[in-house]
Amino acid sequence: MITAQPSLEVKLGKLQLAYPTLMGSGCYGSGDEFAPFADLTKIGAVVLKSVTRRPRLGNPTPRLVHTPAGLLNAIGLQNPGIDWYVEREVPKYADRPCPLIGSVAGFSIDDYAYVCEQLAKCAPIAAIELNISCPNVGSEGETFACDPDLTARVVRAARATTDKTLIVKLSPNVTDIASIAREAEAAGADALAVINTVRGMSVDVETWRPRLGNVTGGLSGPAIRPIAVLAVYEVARAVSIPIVGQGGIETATDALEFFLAGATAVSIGTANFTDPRIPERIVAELQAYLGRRGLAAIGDIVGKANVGIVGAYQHGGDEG
Amino acid sequence: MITAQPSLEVKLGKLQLAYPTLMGSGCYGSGDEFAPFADLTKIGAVVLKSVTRRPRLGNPTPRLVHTPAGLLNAIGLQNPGIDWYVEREVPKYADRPCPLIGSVAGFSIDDYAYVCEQLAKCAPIAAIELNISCPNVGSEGETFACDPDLTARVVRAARATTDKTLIVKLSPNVTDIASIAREAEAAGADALAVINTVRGMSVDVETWRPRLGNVTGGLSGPAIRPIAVLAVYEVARAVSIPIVGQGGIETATDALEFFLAGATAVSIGTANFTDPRIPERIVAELQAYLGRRGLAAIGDIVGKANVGIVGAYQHGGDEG
Amino acid sequence: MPTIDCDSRVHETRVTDRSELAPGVILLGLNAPELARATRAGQYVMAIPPTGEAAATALGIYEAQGERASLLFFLTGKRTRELGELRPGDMLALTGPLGNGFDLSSKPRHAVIVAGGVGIASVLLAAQRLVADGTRVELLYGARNEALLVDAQRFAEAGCELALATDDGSAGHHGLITALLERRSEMPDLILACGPSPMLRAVGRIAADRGVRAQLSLEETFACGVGGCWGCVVPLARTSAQAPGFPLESQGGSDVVYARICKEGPVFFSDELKW
Amino acid sequence: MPTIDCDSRVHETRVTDRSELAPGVILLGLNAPELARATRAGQYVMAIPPTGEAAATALGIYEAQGERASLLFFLTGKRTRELGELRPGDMLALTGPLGNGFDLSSKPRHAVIVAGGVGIASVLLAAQRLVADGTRVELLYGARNEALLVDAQRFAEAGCELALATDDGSAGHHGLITALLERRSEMPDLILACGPSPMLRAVGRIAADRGVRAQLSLEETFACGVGGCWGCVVPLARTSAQAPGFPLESQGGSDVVYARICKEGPVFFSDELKW
Ligand SMILES: Cc1cc2nc3c(=O)[nH]c(=O)nc-3n(C[C@H](O)[C@H](O)[C@H](O)COP(=O)(O)OP(=O)(O)OC[C@H]3O[C@@H](n4cnc5c(N)ncnc54)[C@H](O)[C@@H]3O)c2cc1C
Ligand SMILES: Cc1cc2nc3c(=O)[nH]c(=O)nc-3n(C[C@H](O)[C@H](O)[C@H](O)COP(=O)(O)OP(=O)(O)OC[C@H]3O[C@@H](n4cnc5c(N)ncnc54)[C@H](O)[C@@H]3O)c2cc1C
Ligand SMILES: Cc1cc2nc3c(=O)[nH]c(=O)nc-3n(C[C@H](O)[C@H](O)[C@H](O)COP(=O)(O)O)c2cc1C
Ligand SMILES: Cc1cc2nc3c(=O)[nH]c(=O)nc-3n(C[C@H](O)[C@H](O)[C@H](O)COP(=O)(O)O)c2cc1C
Ligand code: FES
Ligand code: FES
Repeated sequence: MITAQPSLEVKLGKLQLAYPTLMGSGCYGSGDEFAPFADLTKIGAVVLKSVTRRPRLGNPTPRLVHTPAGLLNAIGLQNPGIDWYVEREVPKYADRPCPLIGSVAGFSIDDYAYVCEQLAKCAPIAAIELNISCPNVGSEGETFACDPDLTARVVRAARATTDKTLIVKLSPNVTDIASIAREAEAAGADALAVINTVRGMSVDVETWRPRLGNVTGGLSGPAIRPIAVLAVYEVARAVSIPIVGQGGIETATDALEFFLAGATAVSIGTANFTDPRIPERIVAELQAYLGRRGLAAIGDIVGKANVGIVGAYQHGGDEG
Repeated sequence: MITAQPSLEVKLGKLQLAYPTLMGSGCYGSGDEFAPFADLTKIGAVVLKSVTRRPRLGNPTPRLVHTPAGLLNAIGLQNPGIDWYVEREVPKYADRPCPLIGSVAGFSIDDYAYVCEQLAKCAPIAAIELNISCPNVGSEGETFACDPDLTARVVRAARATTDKTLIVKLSPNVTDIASIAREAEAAGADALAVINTVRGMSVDVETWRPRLGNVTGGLSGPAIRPIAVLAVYEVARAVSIPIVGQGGIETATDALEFFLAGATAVSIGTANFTDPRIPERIVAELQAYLGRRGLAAIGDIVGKANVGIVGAYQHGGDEG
Repeated sequence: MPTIDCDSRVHETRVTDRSELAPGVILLGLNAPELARATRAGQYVMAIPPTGEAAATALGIYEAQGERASLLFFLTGKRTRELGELRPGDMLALTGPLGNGFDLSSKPRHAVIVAGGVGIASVLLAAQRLVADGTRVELLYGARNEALLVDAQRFAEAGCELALATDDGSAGHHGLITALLERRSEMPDLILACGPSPMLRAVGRIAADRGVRAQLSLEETFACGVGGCWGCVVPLARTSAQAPGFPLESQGGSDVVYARICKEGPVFFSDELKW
Repeated sequence: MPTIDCDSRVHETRVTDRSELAPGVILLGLNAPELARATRAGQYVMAIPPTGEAAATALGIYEAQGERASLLFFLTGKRTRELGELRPGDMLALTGPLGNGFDLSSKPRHAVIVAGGVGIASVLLAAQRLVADGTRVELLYGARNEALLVDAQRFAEAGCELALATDDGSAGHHGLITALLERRSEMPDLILACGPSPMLRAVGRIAADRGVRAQLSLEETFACGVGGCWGCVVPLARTSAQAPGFPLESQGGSDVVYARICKEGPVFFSDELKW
């Protein structure tokens, strides 16, 4: 009997994707940059670099530091500002072979709303991701995703501007990510991106200077994967909207950890800097994995990490 | 001219240490286990495995998972309880060639106070570390270090039981570690240990089960070093008591990052599982580093990470 | 097991020879005279990663004679792959010998050793020692396929009787090696086993059914390898002589205690395990 | 530099030869016909880590002729050490050629190339091309010591005039290589330079003092290497022709704009850099 290829299609709000693999914001340009090295038709969607209301020069250099199994970055949201972006950049994106998701960053609720509104009008923009968790801007940029009330307010404001799928990107730099997730869901988010980078720092012991021009930065890559898997697991238990899991995914095995923990889709960022063929490889391997297990669709494994008996011997509690 | 060896001596509260290198709680047994492989006279102090009021069986297995540049653990504070510990374990520690620091964990303020009081009476215990940040116990264990008010109360209670140096160990799993640090200082801590492990999780994609018997665990090792360096940097700006920096230290270069970020001493945990000769090597290399730079003492570099000009070109802000 | 009081330390060894016994199975010979001298059957080392990256790896001591010790391992992940890159002349630092090996003090007439897959790495010394002591030794050796029944000849040369099994039937019994133990009419005086947990559980169950006990060499992810972190535990009956030094009543209200595989083990009596 | 519109892609190459030109300096020959054909002087590749661990590494394309391309690199850290482990027969995947190389279109009569340390890896193709076009080429080559003046002979054979400098005086001028540029009475038509930032800054300053511009090949930590992450930037004058496509007024109130070294560079005109 010939069975159909297992389906990798997923839905985030209204957005239907052929593959459950997004390319992380800030890590994949607008897709074009990677087109010589990767087959963009095998990509779920590209999340574009975050854009702000006004143009931003970005952070002083250096902006990148390699760390064990990780990458620290402090780009500082360098971008031409939403007006130029909508007028001159977005039109170039019309023919991309995969959906594009716009990413919005800001410093006030008004900023977010304004940028969302402009972006939502653009035909090439299939959905909007609200980056309320960028750790690389010295001001209140980070605090939105660190405060339940601010999260609720900024998501409500963005929601009011568009019917397109709205993904809210959460920060791991909080005491209780589940409570922030609940606020975002209640305020109208269609999906949650979990997680943005983890705050970090590195010091050059020869010059005694921080290695990043911005002093602090955001840690990504395999180093943070266990942190991200747990965040997805906790958020999945707190909300019922889909989750885009991310943080250190390099292989189908890594991606599967996120699906099992509760992610509907995953996002690949830093791994593209190791090898641009990784996203395509992950898609092929996910398909093979599902086929091997006789599963019809990737959705069949979402959230199935089984918290039952792990070892053979189990005891109830250990309050001693 | 013959110059003296640079001094590596440091002081934590009343506790004078010959070397600024502690062995992390739970990673070095009571020192004895590593004695065949390491020269304990070249160690600042061993922080003993955390002990609780009542005996604890610990978490179900597996308890350890290797992750990229990291280790996830969920031991669950297996220990015989303070009474047995004081009566039967501590007496064996009398002849250790380096100072021992007792570590106290608990589930209520009373527990902490009781265990501190018992431990403080023991002669072989040179100082006490308050582990209010163990991520591997399902209950409120973690919440102490995640809540400024609980932190203040538990530290005050512990402080009241002893004049010995009291080190309070903070959790990175919080939105604002500096505010917790300030509470601990105000409540009477003599020093702060920064950081305990970062919460994480891993899923076995073949069995669909969490890889840890406890589901979630604490991430340590080089993967978390940038997170730890930043935590030390932020805490150092918030308090004036000494900091014991820790998280992924494997080399003298790694240790120097922490000193420059503001740590008075450092702690080495997971690296002992890579090579038990690492602590001695770090001490030798720290001495060489200070000598090469003509510095008299390790204290000369504490907190000297210079947030001045990094690249040649700098701009003021980037609010755009 | 009775605690072995051995001269454990860090050894700087030099790789003398390396062979790939099967695809992905490496035998690494080391010049390690002090380690070889101190080692008893069933002990292991922690191999310190040559690049300094990642944790040390627990590996059984396969051979130990004269100046030479050897390690036999499967290339399963980052750490063993890195060790597999070593070539003759390269240095490898090890801590060991560690753990309590097999208890061979009973001078048995007849011993059966059950080895599954890489478990073979931990039983050669025991087989050699038993044969030398005049014991009749049968090796029941199972693997996924014939190619992975590595170095079986070596055991024959050492004087063992061999019975093989493969999952795919490419050599010996087609099925589990434990079937060969199960179908025996008589049990030997001594049963030793090393291999994957399901195999060890089966050996323990068969032994229990037949009213004997087996010595099982266990595996678990290790961190310190020296009893310092309590990461590698296995539950034992409260009453076990192998339980760690704490009083039974101190381990909570439970009917088990957790013992460290690295320290109280890696060899445990099958009837004391509660897993 | 004018953007080079080249056939950049992922190449699966095979290592053909490997030599250690000096302690810690590796020359790796590759069978890479398509890469060799597409490459222009001053371009680079991103070498994909063979183990899949860590990020790709930016490396200049040293040689490119016929079927062969080569990489010349220093073993500085994890990634280059891993590449240094490759042996003839091993595979290495690369993306490239990337970036805009040197602008050699002016057909100069006389060119000076200043190379510091590993900067030598990015200038051989330019030297060869210039000599072939009839340009008189002088190579000013500096390193820490004589041993690290790797492959200087190669440039002599290619038809360059050589002037050397070492930090320790073990060969050539005792001191900085830029001293040899500074003390010249006349400036050439073309100055190319690749090396550590302080050297490049000095070349830029000397060129400015003498009323000329130099082409500087810059280095910075890369992540994507293809213009996708904005991690590798350098500040340029607002007025630079090499500034990225955004309008000047969009880059904030500042008098500089950040250009990507990987995309707008790695070669920049010295008088446009504000660093
Ligand atoms: C006392 C003792 C003695 C031992 N003796 C030997 C011996 O003699 N020879 C020998 O070969 N081994 C032996 N082992 C086992 C050996 O220590 C382990 O196999 C070793 O830790 C492997 O390390 P690694 O980094 O190569 O593999 P790891 O990366 O640790 O992987 C080991 C296995 O775990 C699984 N795994 C790990 N990570 C993942 C992941 N992210 N996703 C999916 N699966 C994963 C894989 O199935 C893999 O096969 C012994 C263990 C003990 C405790
Ligand atoms: C366009 C371009 C072309 C290049 N061409 C070449 C070339 O042809 N040949 C060549 O050899 N290189 C070249 N480089 C440089 C090369 O890409 C880098 O040196 C490379 O990234 C080194 O990687 P690594 O992992 O080996 O070293 P890394 O670990 O990245 O270290 C590189 C250097 O950074 C410092 N460093 C990094 N981490 C630390 C730390 N934790 N503590 C202290 N110091 C640290 C060290 O001083 C070390 O020498 C080029 C770079 C660019 C951008
Ligand atoms: C260089 C770099 C730039 C990034 N820029 C953005 C950004 O502009 N907006 C955003 O929401 N996330 C940004 N991120 C975060 C990634 O989209 C992603 O969430 C994070 O890196 C974790 O995934 P990874 O480990 O797969 O990279 C950036 C990450 C990196 C490494
Ligand atoms: C196996 C293991 C057990 C630990 N047990 C304790 C503990 O009982 N009490 C405690 O305060 N910290 C404990 N820790 C945390 C370490 O002391 C240390 O703070 C942390 O691992 C970060 O440092 P490292 O990266 O050098 O290991 C444990 C860590 C590990 C890896
Ligand atoms: S591995 Fe640490 S106690 Fe066994
Ligand atoms: S390295 Fe990514 S833009 Fe240059």
